[in-house]
Amino acid sequence: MVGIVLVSHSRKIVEGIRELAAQMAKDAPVALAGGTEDDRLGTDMNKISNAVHDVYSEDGVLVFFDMGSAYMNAQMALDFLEEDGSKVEIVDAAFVEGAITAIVDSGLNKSMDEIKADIASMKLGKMP
Amino acid sequence: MVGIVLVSHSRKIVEGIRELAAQMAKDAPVALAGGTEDDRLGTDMNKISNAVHDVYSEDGVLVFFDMGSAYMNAQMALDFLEEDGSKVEIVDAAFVEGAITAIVDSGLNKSMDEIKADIASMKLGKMP
Amino acid sequence: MAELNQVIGALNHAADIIENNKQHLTELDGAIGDGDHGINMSRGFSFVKKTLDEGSFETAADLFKKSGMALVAHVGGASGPLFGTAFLRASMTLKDKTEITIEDYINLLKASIEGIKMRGKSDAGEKTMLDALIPAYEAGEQAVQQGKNTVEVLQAVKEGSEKGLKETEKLVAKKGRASYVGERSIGHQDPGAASVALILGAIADYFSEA
Amino acid sequence: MAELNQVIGALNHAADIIENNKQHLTELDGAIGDGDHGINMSRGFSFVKKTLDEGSFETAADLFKKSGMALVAHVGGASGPLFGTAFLRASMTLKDKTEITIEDYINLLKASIEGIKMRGKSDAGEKTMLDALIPAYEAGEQAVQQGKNTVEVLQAVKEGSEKGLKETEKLVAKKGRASYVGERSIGHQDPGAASVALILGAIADYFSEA
Ligand SMILES: Nc1ncnc2c1ncn2[C@@H]1O[C@H](COP(=O)(O)OP(=O)(O)O)[C@@H](O)[C@H]1O
Ligand SMILES: Nc1ncnc2c1ncn2[C@@H]1O[C@H](COP(=O)(O)OP(=O)(O)O)[C@@H](O)[C@H]1O
Ligand SMILES: [Mg+2]
Ligand SMILES: [Mg+2]
Ligand SMILES: [Mg+2]
Ligand SMILES: [Mg+2]
Repeated sequence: MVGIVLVSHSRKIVEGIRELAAQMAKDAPVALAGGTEDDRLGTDMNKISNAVHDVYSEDGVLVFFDMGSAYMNAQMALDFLEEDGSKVEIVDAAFVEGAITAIVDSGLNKSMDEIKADIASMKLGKMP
Repeated sequence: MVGIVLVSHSRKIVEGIRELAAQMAKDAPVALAGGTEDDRLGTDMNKISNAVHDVYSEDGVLVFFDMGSAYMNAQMALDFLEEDGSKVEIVDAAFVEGAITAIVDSGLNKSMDEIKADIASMKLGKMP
Repeated sequence: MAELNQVIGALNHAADIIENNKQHLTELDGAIGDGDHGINMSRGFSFVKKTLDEGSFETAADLFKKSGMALVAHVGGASGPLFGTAFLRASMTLKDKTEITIEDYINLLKASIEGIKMRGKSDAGEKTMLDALIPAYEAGEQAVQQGKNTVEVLQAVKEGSEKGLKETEKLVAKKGRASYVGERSIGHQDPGAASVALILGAIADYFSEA
Repeated sequence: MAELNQVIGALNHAADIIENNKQHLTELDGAIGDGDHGINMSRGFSFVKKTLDEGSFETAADLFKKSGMALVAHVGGASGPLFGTAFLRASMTLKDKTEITIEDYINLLKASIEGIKMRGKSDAGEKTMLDALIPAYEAGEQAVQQGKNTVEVLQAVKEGSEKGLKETEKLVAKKGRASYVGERSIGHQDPGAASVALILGAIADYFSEA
């Protein structure tokens, strides 16, 4: 199953998304990277690397982010990844809506490409 | 200032969004309607009505929602509103991204129309 | 067909049937949705019961309106605004009547369908409650045309809803949570349609046994 | 210009200056961003200090790399990956050197600029740290061309960054959090640019006083 990583400045937001999606997809591998190391609002490269690590498999990983620095820290995390980076992708998609669709899709055993097709219409131009 | 109402199945998600946006716009009027009456995942018409009531002014109110039943309950709330419904609008926008932009805009004293223009590119076709 | 106290009795019976099937409805929703439909309906109808118990009603319209508001206010999921709107639309067809005829009942089903379509921006064939309600209405309407008696018409409505419910197994969900799983919803009954069948079945049974 | 222990001294001094200006940086960010830049930088540079204190470094490259990783790992905001990438790119220009010349310093600034542009998908004139760093680099480069001595070049770099910082007041923010307030950012200095000016100023002061 495709792993889903949720990166947000806010721990609450990613916990909420996971809770919501879990109602529809209990088994999908979801990992959270919300807030900074010292639990302020912000993002943390190491939390992101760990999250990718937690849900990594040959099926790939999709990384969703809320805004700005979350994207840069996700990129840094990917630059320093132990795992095969070609299977890990940061996606440009509405955060809540895209993540929920992707989590449900992953739970249905859809492939990376199928999931990306399902969220293609939710692009926001977040990756400058 | 334009009031912003955040309707989500999850209380955590709307609390997180408010927290994030508050860093950039302390004074914007934001009201939350997250979760059901009995604090399950879901939405509640009365919470939405109360939220609109809390941030209502002549400047108008924009209502953001996460998905599905949140929209239907927001519509019901508007149908039964005490306030002038013509000034209250439910918007089709990416939830986190749209709400943060709108809250910052409201804090900058932008009008309903200006805010709607700023989030026009974040439509997802959520209102069928 | 029914005076106000019988309408109250029928709705109370429907509420009990929903309560008895809470687990089943939740399981149906767990398979293709978010697994809360039983909880939502049980909670909503417990407030309908409370409303019926505590209120006094001058007209059938009043009774349906207050019951609808109870559903809208307390369900917490899509079925709240949808069943709520159905009851409110039903209420509007009844005006100041204090008795309901079988024709009124059929009319009220029709108005409910319109209300749900409007609120849910949905239509037949999308694997929703409408797919039980529409065939129920059509069967009832036909039975009236054929000059059947009240109990027979109510039975036709019940059977129409059950047939519709069964047919939802073949449909792909296009609306609501179940639309997230799309094709994977095939083979499962729609939970909202199951609730419709339970409610219309309970009403038929109430008047048949009376 | 500097052996490794002097590089360590200069970076420690920069960290202290950042710490002393924590409140000021946070206020700048509060006006046009999310009000955490001082906290972010203070936290990041406290880990740089820790790294410098606890580590032993064979080369200048090693020193900059570990400092950069400290920033990347502990800042928590956009300035983490951005300053972190700047340090990592600087590290790559230094290779196995154990001493840094003034030309190395100018080269390292240039590489930092490229790193930030790449990481931030940003460029001059967007009201970011680049708008202090680019003029700092240009002033230093020019001073080297003019055959100025080390202290003079460092001073030129410092003044370039301060001039750039001052100029950010006129700019509209196009990147990062401040882009949310757009036009309203005019009249305010960019917090990231202020950090750049503090760091480059601290380095110049360290070697002038030495
Ligand atoms: N747009 C719609 N139109 C008609 N019926 C709908 C619509 N959306 C959902 N439903 C019905 O609601 C049922 C789900 O209700 P429930 O589980 O209580 O709400 P939720 O989906 O919000 O959790 C579905 O089985 C379906 O019959
Ligand atoms: N894309 C970017 N390119 C270059 N610099 C940027 C970019 N985004 C933000 N910055 C810089 O980062 C600074 C803000 O840093 P900080 O407050 O620590 O992070 P955050 O914005 O995540 O809270 C800005 O003042 C700006 O100088
Ligand atoms: Mg449900
Ligand atoms: Mg639900
Ligand atoms: Mg900041
Ligand atoms: Mg920040």
